[in-house]
Amino acid sequence: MQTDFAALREDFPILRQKVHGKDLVFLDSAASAQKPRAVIDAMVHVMEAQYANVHRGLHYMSEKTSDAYEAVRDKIAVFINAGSRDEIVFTRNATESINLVAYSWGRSALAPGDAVAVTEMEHHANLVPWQMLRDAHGTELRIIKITDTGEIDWESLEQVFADGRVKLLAVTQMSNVLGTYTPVERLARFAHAHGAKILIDGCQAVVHRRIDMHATDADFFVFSGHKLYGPTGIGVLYAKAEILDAMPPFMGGGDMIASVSYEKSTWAKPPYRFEAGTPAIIETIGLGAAIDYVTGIGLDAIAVHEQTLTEHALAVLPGVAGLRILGAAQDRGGVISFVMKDAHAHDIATLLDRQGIAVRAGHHCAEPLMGRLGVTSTARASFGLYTTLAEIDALAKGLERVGKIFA
Amino acid sequence: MQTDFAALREDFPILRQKVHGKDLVFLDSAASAQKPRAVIDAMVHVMEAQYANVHRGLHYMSEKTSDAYEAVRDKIAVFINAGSRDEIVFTRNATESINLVAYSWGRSALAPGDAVAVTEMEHHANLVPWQMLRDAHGTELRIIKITDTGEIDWESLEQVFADGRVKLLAVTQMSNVLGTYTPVERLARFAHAHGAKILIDGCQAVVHRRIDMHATDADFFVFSGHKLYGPTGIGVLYAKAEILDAMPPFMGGGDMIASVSYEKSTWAKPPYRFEAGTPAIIETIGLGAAIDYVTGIGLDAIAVHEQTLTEHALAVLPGVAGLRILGAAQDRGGVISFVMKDAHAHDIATLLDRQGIAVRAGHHCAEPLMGRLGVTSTARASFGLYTTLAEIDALAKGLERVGKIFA
Amino acid sequence: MTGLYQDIVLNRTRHPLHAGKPVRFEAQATASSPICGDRVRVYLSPAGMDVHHEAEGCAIMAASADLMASAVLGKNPEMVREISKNFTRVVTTGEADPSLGELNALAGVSEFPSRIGCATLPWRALEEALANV
Amino acid sequence: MTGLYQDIVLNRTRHPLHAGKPVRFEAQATASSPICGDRVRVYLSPAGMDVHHEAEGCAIMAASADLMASAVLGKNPEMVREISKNFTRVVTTGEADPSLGELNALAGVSEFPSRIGCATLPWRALEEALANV
Ligand SMILES: Cc1ncc(COP(=O)(O)O)c(C=O)c1O
Ligand SMILES: Cc1ncc(COP(=O)(O)O)c(C=O)c1O
Repeated sequence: MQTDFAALREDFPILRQKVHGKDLVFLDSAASAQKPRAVIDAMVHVMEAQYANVHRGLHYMSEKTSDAYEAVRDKIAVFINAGSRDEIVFTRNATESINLVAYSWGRSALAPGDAVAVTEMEHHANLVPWQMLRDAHGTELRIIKITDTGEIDWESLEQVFADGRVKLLAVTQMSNVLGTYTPVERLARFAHAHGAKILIDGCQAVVHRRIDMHATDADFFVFSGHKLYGPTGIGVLYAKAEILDAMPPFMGGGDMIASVSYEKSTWAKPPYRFEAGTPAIIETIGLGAAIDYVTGIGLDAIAVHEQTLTEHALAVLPGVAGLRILGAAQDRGGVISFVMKDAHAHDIATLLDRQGIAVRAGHHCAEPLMGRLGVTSTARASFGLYTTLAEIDALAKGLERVGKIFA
Repeated sequence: MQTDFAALREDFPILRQKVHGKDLVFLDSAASAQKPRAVIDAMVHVMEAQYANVHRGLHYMSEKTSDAYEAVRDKIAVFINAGSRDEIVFTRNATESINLVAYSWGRSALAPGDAVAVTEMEHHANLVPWQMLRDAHGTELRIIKITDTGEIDWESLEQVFADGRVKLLAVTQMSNVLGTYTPVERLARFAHAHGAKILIDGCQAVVHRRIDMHATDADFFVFSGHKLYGPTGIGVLYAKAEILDAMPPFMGGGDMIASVSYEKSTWAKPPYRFEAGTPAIIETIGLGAAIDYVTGIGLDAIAVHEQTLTEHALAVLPGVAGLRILGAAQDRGGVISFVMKDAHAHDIATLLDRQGIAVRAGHHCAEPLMGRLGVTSTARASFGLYTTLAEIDALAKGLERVGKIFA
Repeated sequence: MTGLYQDIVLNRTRHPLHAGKPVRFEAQATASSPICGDRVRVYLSPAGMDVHHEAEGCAIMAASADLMASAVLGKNPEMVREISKNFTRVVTTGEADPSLGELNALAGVSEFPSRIGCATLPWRALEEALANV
Repeated sequence: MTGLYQDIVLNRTRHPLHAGKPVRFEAQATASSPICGDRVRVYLSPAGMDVHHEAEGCAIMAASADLMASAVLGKNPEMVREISKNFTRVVTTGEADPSLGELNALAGVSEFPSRIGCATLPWRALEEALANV
């Protein structure tokens, strides 16, 4: 059975909005995705019918809310094929997930002189925490080069690991600038063979592909709810049980303790050890609805649909005079950065916006990558499950107009 | 004009729910408050009509969403009478706000040997982070005693500060167990006179009283959105501008940087320096709606209403055979903990729940305080603006029944 | 309401038959619930499976500790583990198990998911005590 | 659309009159926007208020830099600050100011709040250069 993706647009109320009197063509899903009715309804239901603080309540509302909240942990464990629900830690976003690892694992499992390796195409979220760790803790930060096509330079990878001091490979599964997918299974095998752990930034990949912790053998995996059609304010850290068990807490407070006395407090078991204070209850339940929604459609169907979109975009956009697409990875998904000969990225974005077309312009939180690509900023179109071929044609047409203005 | 608080109940859809076939009597607002229609609608509006990631977008949806998000910062600055919007940092919850201070300010402004002082009636959120700071950074943790009435023991306070080594007084403005209000203006003057800064845990107080940073002269003030009738997943840290300016970042990632290169990154100005990654956009806007809601009613009117409730509860509850209320502070608000002669707190909570009455039972994330009070747990009834005198009578009646079962 | 707080439960809470620290015992163990602060210590003389307890906590936990001590009296360790397993099933499913006798008085706990841990806490302590023998 | 990208703006972007580093200058300053990466350096000879610029960024910013250099030519520092203030008002309110001449070509920026910073960036650099004299 073929999924009717055009019909799914009806699930997203915002797509009916007009912008500057034009139909909204939303091509900024890589920054954050729009929300389907099912997610909105789930959050409303919590607030209207079943809400109280979780975990410690002995009354009906608290029990039911705790059940709904904890059920999402199971759901995520299944969604990414984790070994156990206890490997799922709730955070605010992927950024916090990585910082949690850098603070807790980084400062306890790494010694000064150990190295963390990242690639040239990381989001600041997967770079700055390791810089801060370096500056505070004396670890080294090493950079793995990418090729001109925007793929990992395997030779550079081997050099970076050659002296055996790299203890963590922190790498994106899909670049938010170039759309490149990285071969995470192979990278995990490589890291493990070299005595290192691997942290996978799954922010972009989790939206577009089936994720499998068991197959990937990831040590850490992070993503954000808001890019996966879920609410803001909720993110996920997956880590292998034996790693989490050995990690000290990140933040202190309620819910993460076993016992508290002035002299000494003891910590709850993972995942609770890492969840201090009142969690994002409503948002977690909303994320659960988002996961039900995408698994209902099927990640494989979504991947096929988006592959069609991406191929179409890669076919038509180069036809726009003066336009150059950045990166040319073999395995790439629906995130396309480009520059134009005479038009700066900001001018492109502003002019497209007046036609109802939303794209992003700037360094996309990847400044060092901009340097590597020899640009200061790019325009970026990115696709979601609700994106249509017609919208990509509208983008191409809009860009023609931009070209004419600056010709 | 008298506010009709009974009519305001209509604003809270959940209050129409039945629990075990009984009308819901929700007396657990100190753990987390229920949400008015205005908050639910504001969040739905974002998701249905005006959503995109904030700050970096040059397109319509992003600009409008950024405007709505940033407008809440102004709103909060006015709400707590801060000096400037730049003193308002968004976090997940009060717990994260305190951890942010402990990590960033604690590890940079405090030296090993400096001391942090807390009281015997702090929530774990305002105790454990300072323990973790002690254990990691070599600061000392000192405990200020409370009196048998549940008020700060001023003699103990003076002793704790006597040697001049206390550099931070971290104190609740309202106990979540005893309902005690602490004299924060006086405490701030005391701390400042002794060369210390003051952090005020405003989690409970901000819900019930008008808060004024200027009058209080607080250095740090924290609260959570979800107790203030707002969404989960959003909290606030207020800190004086000159303190924030000098603080290093807590988490690294997008949005908190000025520039990033592999060798060295530079940080954005406060408050952005402390807000790494995609923020809780929908929740922040929801919190804005909550603040509009309570200021629309008026914090002074809410305070008067809740004072009536509290006095009523303090009058009728002691009439229940075998019941003992903990604490007897002169200045106390709508949070009342009690124990019963033959019934354990958990049994009380379960038996009340069967009558539709939601109270909390346990240590309320204040284990050391339980020790001080000579109990292992208490039952706690807490009030919100939607609480009625009839609900307090229902509680008293329910407790009579509990007493009979265990008599 | 009577589903949970049956007379037999309340009686055992008020007038326990096996409470207090015995003069002689061979093993002991404590279990506590970080969530609610309940704590129970059991004292074990394996010969005759004689169990005493000190229970600090709610009625359900205290009654469960005392009913447990009655139920295991004279059994061997293997039988105790079997009873423990069956008891856990009773308090999670709510279905009485004829072989368990008075322990079935706690079947009503199944309707109160957050209280199941109260009922099973003494059994966790006993299992640890057995392991400590 | 023409509201923002008027011919005069596009012309100044493509064919600036004051671009490039002059051989002689007395002060310089750089302003950049962390949000979008735009960066402009201005070179100032205060005698005659002769300004040159190197603008790396969008059309709005580049045109604004060049229009600024034309507008301030021959003025004294006080007048420059006055023009700067008026210009900021024009790009935030969208109301043209007859005294500003060609600078009014950027009035359309007011409809694009996120681009106002692009238009004012060169002025921030110039103010700093003036302070550096
Ligand atoms: C006095 C006090 N401080 C801190 C907290 C922690 O708040 P949160 O869990 O929202 O971080 C609470 C709420 O439980 C509280 O009552
Ligand atoms: C690849 C990648 N990593 C990390 C992030 C950070 O995600 P968040 O801002 O939700 O923490 C993003 C999103 O901007 C991303 O695209």
